[in-house]
Amino acid sequence: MGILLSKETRVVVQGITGNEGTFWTERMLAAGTNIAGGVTPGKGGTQVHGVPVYNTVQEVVEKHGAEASVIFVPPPFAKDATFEALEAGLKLIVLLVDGLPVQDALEVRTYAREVGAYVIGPNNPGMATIGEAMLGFIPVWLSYVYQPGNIGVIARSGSLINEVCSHIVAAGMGISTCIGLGGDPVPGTTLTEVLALFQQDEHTQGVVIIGEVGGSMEEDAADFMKVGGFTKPAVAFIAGRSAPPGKKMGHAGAIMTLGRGSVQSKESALSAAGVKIAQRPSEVGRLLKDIV
Amino acid sequence: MGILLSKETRVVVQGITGNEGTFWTERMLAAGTNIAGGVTPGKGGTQVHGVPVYNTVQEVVEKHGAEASVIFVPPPFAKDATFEALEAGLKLIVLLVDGLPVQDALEVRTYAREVGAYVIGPNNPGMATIGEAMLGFIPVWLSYVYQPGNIGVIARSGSLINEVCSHIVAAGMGISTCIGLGGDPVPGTTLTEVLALFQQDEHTQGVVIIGEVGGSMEEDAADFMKVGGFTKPAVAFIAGRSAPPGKKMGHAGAIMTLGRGSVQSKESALSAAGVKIAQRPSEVGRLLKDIV
Amino acid sequence: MKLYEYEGKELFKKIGIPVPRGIMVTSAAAAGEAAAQLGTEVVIKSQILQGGRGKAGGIKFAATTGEAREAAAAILGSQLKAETVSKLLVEEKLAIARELYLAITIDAVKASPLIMASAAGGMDIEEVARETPERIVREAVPIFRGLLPFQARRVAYRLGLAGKEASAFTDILLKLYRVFRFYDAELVEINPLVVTDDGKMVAADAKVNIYDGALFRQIDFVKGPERYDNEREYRAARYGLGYVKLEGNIGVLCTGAGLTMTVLDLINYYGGKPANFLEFGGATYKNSYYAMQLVLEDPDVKVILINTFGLVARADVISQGLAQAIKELKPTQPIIASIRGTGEEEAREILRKEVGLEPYANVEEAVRAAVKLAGG
Amino acid sequence: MKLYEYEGKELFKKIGIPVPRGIMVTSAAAAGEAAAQLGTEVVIKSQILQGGRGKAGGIKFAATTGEAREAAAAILGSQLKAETVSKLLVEEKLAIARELYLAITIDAVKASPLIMASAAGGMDIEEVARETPERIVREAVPIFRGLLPFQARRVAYRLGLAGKEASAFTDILLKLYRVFRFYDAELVEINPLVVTDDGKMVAADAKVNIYDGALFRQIDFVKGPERYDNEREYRAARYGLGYVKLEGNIGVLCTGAGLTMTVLDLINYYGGKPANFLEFGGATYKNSYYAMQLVLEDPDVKVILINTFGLVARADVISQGLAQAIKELKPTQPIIASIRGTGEEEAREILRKEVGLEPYANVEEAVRAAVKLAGG
Repeated sequence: MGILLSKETRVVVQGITGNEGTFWTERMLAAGTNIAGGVTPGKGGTQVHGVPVYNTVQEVVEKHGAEASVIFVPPPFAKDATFEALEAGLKLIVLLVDGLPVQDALEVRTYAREVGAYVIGPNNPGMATIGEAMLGFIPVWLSYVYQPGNIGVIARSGSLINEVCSHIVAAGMGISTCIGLGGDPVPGTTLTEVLALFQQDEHTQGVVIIGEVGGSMEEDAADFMKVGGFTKPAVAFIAGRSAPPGKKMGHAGAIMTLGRGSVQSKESALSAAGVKIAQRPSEVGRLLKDIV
Repeated sequence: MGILLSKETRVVVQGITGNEGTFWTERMLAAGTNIAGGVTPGKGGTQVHGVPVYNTVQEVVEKHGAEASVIFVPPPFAKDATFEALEAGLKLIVLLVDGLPVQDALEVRTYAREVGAYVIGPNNPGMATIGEAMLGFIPVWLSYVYQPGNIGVIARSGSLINEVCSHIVAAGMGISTCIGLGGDPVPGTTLTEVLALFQQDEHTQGVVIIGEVGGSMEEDAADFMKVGGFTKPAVAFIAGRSAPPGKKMGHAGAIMTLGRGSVQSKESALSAAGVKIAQRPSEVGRLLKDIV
Repeated sequence: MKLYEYEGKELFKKIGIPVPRGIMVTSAAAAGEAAAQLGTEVVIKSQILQGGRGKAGGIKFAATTGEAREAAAAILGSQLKAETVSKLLVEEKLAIARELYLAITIDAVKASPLIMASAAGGMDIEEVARETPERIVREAVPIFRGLLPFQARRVAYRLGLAGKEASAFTDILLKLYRVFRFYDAELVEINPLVVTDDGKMVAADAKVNIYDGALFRQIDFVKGPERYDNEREYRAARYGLGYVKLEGNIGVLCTGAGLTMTVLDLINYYGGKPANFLEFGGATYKNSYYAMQLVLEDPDVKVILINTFGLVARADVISQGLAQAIKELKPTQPIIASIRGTGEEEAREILRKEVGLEPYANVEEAVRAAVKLAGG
Repeated sequence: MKLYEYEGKELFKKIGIPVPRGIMVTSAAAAGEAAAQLGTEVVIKSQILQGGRGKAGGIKFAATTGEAREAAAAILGSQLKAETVSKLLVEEKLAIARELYLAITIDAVKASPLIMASAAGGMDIEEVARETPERIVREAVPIFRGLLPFQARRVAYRLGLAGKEASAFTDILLKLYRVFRFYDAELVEINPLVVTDDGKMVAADAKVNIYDGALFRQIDFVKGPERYDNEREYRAARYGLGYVKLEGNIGVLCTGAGLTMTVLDLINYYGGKPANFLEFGGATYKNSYYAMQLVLEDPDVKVILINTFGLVARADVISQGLAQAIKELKPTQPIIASIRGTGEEEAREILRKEVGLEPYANVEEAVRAAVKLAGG
């Protein structure tokens, strides 16, 4: 049911003894997440909400087995924690950190690709397979926002996930897996990569894409759809039509994007690929009902 | 006929306009080597012994096609030249340089493995498939030393290749491919890797291993034979029984080798794996005749 | 964090990238002295962070110290691209034969540093990119291996350079990559990279943007108030808030960039005008008090519109900050709020009890109400 | 190139690896002053390049400045492991609680830097490695990615360290890796890495070996005559020749390490004794003149034995150098030569015509002849 994460997935919580780690571990457990162990260097041997704590990810993997990790460590240590998880063989890493240096993000994404793993984030709210498990900050216990179902949700911005999911539920539908890709310049996983996973997931009947101004992930995804990489029904909402213009990055920014990156460019690319475009979040539910 | 190199292999000569590059290009051409182009940055557009010279390896590959490279550049530029060849997609690089920093050698070998290529060397005399092609300094035109045949020859030290091959020829046999792995601490290609190639080569009926004191390549190769990785008849000569003891590398050297590295350890490991041991180079021919 | 040209050139000089001889000054008199010291014709360049200063009159040439003083006096203190010019770089005037373009930035799709270079540098480089994209050479650098000389040379040859020019360019590019990596840059750019009449290659300009999220370890750089459009944006950043002043009258407080942008879009959709962009999501939700303070400072604000649908930003904690701000700062403007997400029950309770605020059921209702109150 | 302990510790100090307070001296008087300045009990350590100086009496403790002077006087000028002691490191005496072992070297098989560490450091570490190899923790470091903190921590935990000790060890290891990489080392070793009574971690010794083949870019280090066993080996190295003095009377000149070792083996096999190891292969074949000069300097040499079967070392060029040397230096000893490989026809011609030397047909014949002449 859904992609990447299920109630069977054994999870490591890195940075479990910090304030955030401890607070959200309780919520993740309540959401059904199968937490195998926590890690905080130097705190091995303790417990957090009944979860055993170890010094290294490798120890959790050796003692309990694990496939995934959710990382609650501050920016200076985030790259190290992610590499530790990847080197220990974990194939799904939810990297929540806000403030990862962009060149660290390059290394993280490159290494993740080398070892065939998915890093979701950084600077994201996490992900959840509704009714099964949650990694991060998704408030799956809000029943008017999250109900299990067969719609996949992919957002660049975390704050819109709740808003849009509430409209899906209001329209009488439910969600398989929702994923926040994060708002940083170099995401560990792209929209296209998640669409490819949803394409393979029999349980997911359609997806909602929550995009925003800047970058070219939405246009790249549209290209992917045009070559048949993703063929299920899809609705998109793109935020940022009236956003203040970004501070320009020399001439390089203009040369690199060359006409991609605006809300208009994203909407027309996705529309040309067969995606229905919502003008407001509240339209998502209706549009979805028409096509799924 | 032989391994890695044949008369069809299209070769790039890097550093072709230097003294050594120019001198040996003529010899390699005379030995039948199919040289597609030479490279010296800044000298593109010129010619050396009729071979067109380009600024980059990529240009040779695009214009003529190439599978291999032989590198005649000095130590400060050798890593760069090797990476250039590997990045251009070449799968056989003969890296002759004497004096490559050992940490550069680590990078070279690591990258070669990543892209599935063979770097032969550094600090080696090259290789030849007798009667077809030669890369480096092997004097294949000395007919009492080199005759085509079905014996593969692998040497760590270049200077013994001639000596041992002359005894093979004196015994009435000939050589398929001979390869000098080089005398540096971190060779781009190991004895074991070459044995695996000779195992696959139908033309090669037996091999001669020319080893020497230090390192553990011969013992590793013996391990490989014991698990069936190499099963053809083999003769070995190991030099260095009376070599002055190496200057010890702290305790680390002793801890790392732990009983490997001596002539005795190599001879007994190889002998236990079924290899005939020659006490002198002149015994190689007779021992070979007994088993091939 | 954008560096000024003169700061970027200091980094270049340190690593060995050739730059013109130059002196940074802050007065017309000093500009005259600098010109005298350089002993050549000079160019006087306003030090601002936005691009396009040349076309806006921020660069002047001077043949004498008197001219230098006059030119400096004319530029200093003027408004250029919304910045007040307080620093000038006085440099020897180069004898320009040709202008190249060279930049390293980040390719998010390939997840690698990206070299972009062109033989057609100068002010029209964006047009070159649009009209003749093949004249822009692009090379992605593998992040772990780094930029090796052969790849730098390849860029030089692809630009059509040869001989000493190819060598000089290769050397500059290798050093520029070290600047890029060492200083956690998201952009380093030299435009133009000048080839002089006597065949030298010189970085006539320098753009270096340090990635803000790496400033914690780039301790040589402090992003002070002069790097922000105004004092309020600077103060917002110190609290971890993203604030941008806009033209309208609806004061916006939101969690998360996506929801904030959506609220601005909805305000426009329903015919209103936002007074600002203000995002206090993520790890900074405790600063809702400061967020309210910032919005209230703006005399244009007629209505306050609060929208949260938090994830890590817990609604109850946000509401505590808001309630405190309302009690202390006593805003006279009406407040419209939609507060949802983790802790939303407690949040509503806090706002109701402490400041008598009744939250709206959803974002769109709240936006419509705010637009109506603002007279939209 | 091996660094002396005091040099290694300077690198450590620069990068922040804790070392004992210490002063390098070259006289007994200065040792006394250093002890006074340090103001504690001291240890006086002879600065030599070979290991095992402790067991050989090269390390002494002193409680007073007088004792320090005496101890220094006793060690200075003495012969230790074939080195004459000319430098001493006077250091504060540590209060040692435990001794760890830490090294980074090169794993040729995995082609990666290799960390080796043990909680059982000190002089018996090799025995620990033989008897209880599981007490040596090994971690290979991926060369492109480098050593990351998590891997350094893992080594600490695998050694059984915890708390502040684990943190201190992790910090030292990360810095030691930077020393290893930055200085092109083939070995960096701290033995013992001391845990003091008050819980600090201090590098009580420092071994840093720079890879000779990287000295061209490690321009802070020059391998001077003091790093060689004797002046002749130093001179040989300056010509690019590998020379080691041995006990016998057959002066050996060969191309290539493998052939040279084989010739020594054959000399022994046939009952002779080599006077030296001398290899002049590779790119240095033009130095055959200097090679002959070196061998002739050794008064033990009764016969000269030359064997080449060159590849890049061209026989004709080698023979020119040899002929010149024979003509100029006029050796009185008999010369036996087997000269083969690229250019061998011209080579034989040169030797015959210029110095009347008739080369042997192969190595073994030449060796047998030399052994016979040497009286073996």
